[in-house]
Amino acid sequence: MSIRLTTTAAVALLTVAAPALARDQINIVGSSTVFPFSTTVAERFGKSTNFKTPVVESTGSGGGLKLFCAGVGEKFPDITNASRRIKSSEVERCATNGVKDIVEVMIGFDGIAFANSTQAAQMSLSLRDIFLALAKNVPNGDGTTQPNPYSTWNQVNPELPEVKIEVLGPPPTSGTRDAFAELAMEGGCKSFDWIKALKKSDKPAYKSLCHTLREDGAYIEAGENDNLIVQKLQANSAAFGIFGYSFLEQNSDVVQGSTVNGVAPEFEEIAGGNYPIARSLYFYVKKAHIGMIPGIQEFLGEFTAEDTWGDEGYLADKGLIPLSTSERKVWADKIDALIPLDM
Amino acid sequence: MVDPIISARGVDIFYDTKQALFDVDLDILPNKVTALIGPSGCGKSTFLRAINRMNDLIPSCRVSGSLTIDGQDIYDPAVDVVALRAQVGMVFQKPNPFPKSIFENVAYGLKIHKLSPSKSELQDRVEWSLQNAGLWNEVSDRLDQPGNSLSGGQQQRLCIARAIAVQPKVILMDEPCSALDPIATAVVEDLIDSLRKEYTIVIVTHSMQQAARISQRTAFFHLGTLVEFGDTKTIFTTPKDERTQNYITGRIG
Amino acid sequence: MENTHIVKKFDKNLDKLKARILEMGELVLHQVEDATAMLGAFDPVEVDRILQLDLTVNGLHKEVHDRAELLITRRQPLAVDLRQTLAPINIAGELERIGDHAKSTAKRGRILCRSSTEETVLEMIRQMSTKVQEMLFDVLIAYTNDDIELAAKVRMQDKEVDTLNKNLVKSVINILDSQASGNSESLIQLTLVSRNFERIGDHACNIARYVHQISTGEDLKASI
Amino acid sequence: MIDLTKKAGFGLDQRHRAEQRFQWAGKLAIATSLLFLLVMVGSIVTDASGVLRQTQIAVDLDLGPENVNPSNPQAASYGRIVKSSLRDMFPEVTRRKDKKRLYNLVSPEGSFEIAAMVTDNPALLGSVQTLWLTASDDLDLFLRGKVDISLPPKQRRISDAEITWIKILEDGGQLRRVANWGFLSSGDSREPEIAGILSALIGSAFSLAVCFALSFPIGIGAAIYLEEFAPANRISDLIEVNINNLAAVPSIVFGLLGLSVFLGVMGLPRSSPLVGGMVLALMTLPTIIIAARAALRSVPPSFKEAALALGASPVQAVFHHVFPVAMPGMLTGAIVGMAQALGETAPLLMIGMVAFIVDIPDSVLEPATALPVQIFLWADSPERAFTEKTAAAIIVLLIFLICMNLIAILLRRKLEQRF
Repeated sequence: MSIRLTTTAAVALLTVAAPALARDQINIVGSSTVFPFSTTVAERFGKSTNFKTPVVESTGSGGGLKLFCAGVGEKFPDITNASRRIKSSEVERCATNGVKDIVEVMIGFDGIAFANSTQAAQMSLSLRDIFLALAKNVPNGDGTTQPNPYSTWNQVNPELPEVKIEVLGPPPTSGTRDAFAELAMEGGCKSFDWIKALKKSDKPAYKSLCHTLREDGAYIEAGENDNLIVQKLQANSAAFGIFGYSFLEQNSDVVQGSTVNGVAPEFEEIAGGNYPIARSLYFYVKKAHIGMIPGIQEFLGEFTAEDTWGDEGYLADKGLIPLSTSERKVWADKIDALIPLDM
Repeated sequence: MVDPIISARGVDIFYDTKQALFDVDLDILPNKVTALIGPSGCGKSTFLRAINRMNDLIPSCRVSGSLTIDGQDIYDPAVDVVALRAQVGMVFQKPNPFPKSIFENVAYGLKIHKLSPSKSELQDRVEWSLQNAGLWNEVSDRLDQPGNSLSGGQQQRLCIARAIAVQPKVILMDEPCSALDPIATAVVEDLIDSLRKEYTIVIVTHSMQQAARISQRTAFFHLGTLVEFGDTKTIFTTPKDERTQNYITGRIG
Repeated sequence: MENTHIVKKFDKNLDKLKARILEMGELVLHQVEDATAMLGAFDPVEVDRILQLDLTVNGLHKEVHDRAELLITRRQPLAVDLRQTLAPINIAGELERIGDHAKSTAKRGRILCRSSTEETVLEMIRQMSTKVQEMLFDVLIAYTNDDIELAAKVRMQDKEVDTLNKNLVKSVINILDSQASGNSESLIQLTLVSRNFERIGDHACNIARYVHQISTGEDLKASI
Repeated sequence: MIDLTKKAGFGLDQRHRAEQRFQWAGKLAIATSLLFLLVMVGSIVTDASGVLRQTQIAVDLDLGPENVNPSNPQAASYGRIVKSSLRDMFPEVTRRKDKKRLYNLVSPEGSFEIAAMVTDNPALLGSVQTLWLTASDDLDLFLRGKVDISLPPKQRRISDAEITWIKILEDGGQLRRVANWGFLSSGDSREPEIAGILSALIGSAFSLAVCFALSFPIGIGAAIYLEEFAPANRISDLIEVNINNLAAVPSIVFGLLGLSVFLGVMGLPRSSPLVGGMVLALMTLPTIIIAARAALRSVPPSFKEAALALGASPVQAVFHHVFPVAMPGMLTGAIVGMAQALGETAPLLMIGMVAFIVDIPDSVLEPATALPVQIFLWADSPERAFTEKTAAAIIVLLIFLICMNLIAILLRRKLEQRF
């Protein structure tokens, strides 16, 4: 009896599935860093208009672009978020799959905080300090490198306290990790002149020297969950953590950001472009889907409204560092006109 | 002379390459109880199961020679094994009522063979079967109780009732009393004797006394061969073969 | 049977049963022999002993019966075992009857002593006694060894005993016809004694039949 | 005489001690695991307790015609009305930055709540109304004492000014705590104070329904065929080995399969519980097959034999006698598999169910997320108030699981036959 019932149910389900319904809500994929902002806009958009709330997936920047570039049609996402700019290789791949006109939207900045527990003293670091503390190989003074010998911060820089180097950060799959390597590590790395010179002569060697984090336990991969890193910092006041600005802002009672090159990870400083470990956030729209999936243009409008991404907009509340007024104007105009990306 | 109902001629049975039964010739007479005796592994159960083709369940089992019931070769490809088993019932060593009510147990065979089209007919038939199995008086007031709520002897009689409900010609019994106490055994033996009027019964037993008590004909199997077959009285008083003699008197031969 | 039972106790039980029969047979054989001796030379003490012996024989008879009964209960013997169990009951019965005849013969010795005895008739009696003793002895041997040929021989000898008995009766009639009898009582007693021995022969013959039946399962009661 | 009280001699002392030791070790083991469970559940429940109630704030709103057009109340900017009301309540706040903090007392949801109330009850229009609006997560956390005011203002989410406003509101009776039904009746949100579990719950329910509808009949069918009918040969062995291996395949692999086959080839809608259920069904199938086969094997062969001997066909014998007896065991296996499926996120990631989805799905074709995904997403959100949402979602998941098991137990009871 029961078996007959379930079989009928299964058959019924499958027959219903066959003529797939036309998609009537926007499908967004991409970066987990942009996810909190994208979802906030999506929610507001869904509530304040008659369109359905867009579905936002957190797939990571690379994963998002891969899905995005897979083709044109209901099966494929309309928008992908990215915590870095699209690569030319990705644009090419998009093109081979028929995804030709892509509208680029830069929505703001994200600062990466290098923070520790409020129980400990706030640190003042330079990018070079960060590089020396965390690189796998460090220069040994005569133009060659040696495996990282430092175990305490004062060995890196005598002005720093005698505290064991212990840094919790995201794993290699994370966009935050990529940005950190590129902005902080490489920034400190190229402060050595001979290394800077290496960039021209041997780019792979330069990259591997600057981007490789040490694997001897001083850098601890703490998973993708930034809340977890915050919790671990609370438990271990000697440790430092690497995570996005929004988490620092939300947890300012328990963790504090170190100043980097003398600049604190604060809203104004990041927005002003002074904080060195900050990156731009983007999303990309498939022009071909505008008109095919209802509400994309309206969604873009909601996103680029001053109430949303402005200095006083609600995304700022969520931890997004806005673009400058003039930049917003430039981008908003581009988006209004749906000017495709041209690389 | 009465014609035999089951007739085996040159029956060989193999499990893979191992031969379990060698060239068995045996005639089973209607309305008689035929006992198959012999030490374990002698082939008597194999032979019994060959009669309703329960051996088919063992993929490696192969039967050759001729085994006929009412003149039809039961291993003829045209024979439907379901029809065969409807004609040749079987009762097993351990009472194995279905986990259903007493009524359902007896009615099952009738239902699958669609022998009792109406409900009242079905009820009559179930009652008749239980009557004939000598169980009616004990269970008539609790037909809806599970079959396994009965005692061991009652369960075995229920299994017999289940078998006779479809009115087979032959009932095969594979050590039907080995799990029963002497009283239950006596009741079942009495039942077997009374069933003889209507059915032909072939019974495998390890109890010489039981074979002597209830059977009219006895076949003694040893190491896969039929050693001796004849009137039960003769087999148990003056067996001709020394192997039979040694077996039934409990000697090392 | 060179094949022994799986249950060794069963063999022992059967052996004991057999031993009791042989013991009984031996006693009965002695009874017959001694009773025959009483016919010529009566000894009241000896007669009493013979009569006493009969009680022992009866006791053994009962024991054989009990043992067989127990054996059936315990072992539920089949085929040859069953016959080996049942035959002793019958054989013991036969032996017991033989004992009775011996007893009767011994008693008659008392009367025969009181009058003169016809020596020729007495001699015939002695011949008969020797014959039945021989038969009894043989049949016990045949029983011991399951020897059906010896048993058959015993059955054949029964005719000789019958012939002796007939001859004796004829002789007695002749004596009684030819003379005015002074010892007719003794003659009649002798005839009766002769009759006893004829019966003993029959019993021995019966035992021989049982010996045959044990081994073959064949009942010879209807035939010879 | 036999001394029955004698202890020495048989090594009795030692044996009794060994037994005692083992019993204590066993009790200790149970106590330890219970303690862990208690701590885990306890901490989750403590964390989740905040979700039971939410804070509301009373705001006097001018719903007059100059603010709201009575013929089209939906077009009005209720956000602005709320802001102006708040400014009226605290006229001393003038600095732009402070104003923003002031506006932050009310949840962004507030304006949508007014719109909904007005639609429900147009009589509210035309005058000043005092309405209870959901307060922001920061306010809620503060009221519940989750903000450490001893810290310097820079290190906390609530400034001194805000604390003053809250105190004034509290003294004026303009704050209240009410039962938070919204958690169970609404979908996800980026605002922790209004985020709910319903869309995930329904998503999970849909997915599991699809999963069960597919995997149970297929799994049971496969198990019955393999166990009762399939010839014993090399192919059967190969299939058996493969099924056992499949049970150990990481679930993400099934997600990838779903991505390429269900989404790619069959073109089923992304993020839908239908595809989610299908992927979970793939994942659950081996478990169900293995459990079902074990259940079938445990049925005494005598039932089948008896039926066959009565002239039942093999299929009749299996379906009338073996299958009903094995059914409870099969169900247990299915429930174990479903419980596993309920907790899966990895395969759902590949087919787009790890997503921010607000709308509550009406069918298995609409985008939906699932309970573990919701837990994962909330746990990964920066806002502090999501911590307790996460805990509450875990409890909902546990309750869901308990319900599933309960259903299984009831079904078992119903189906179980004594034999």
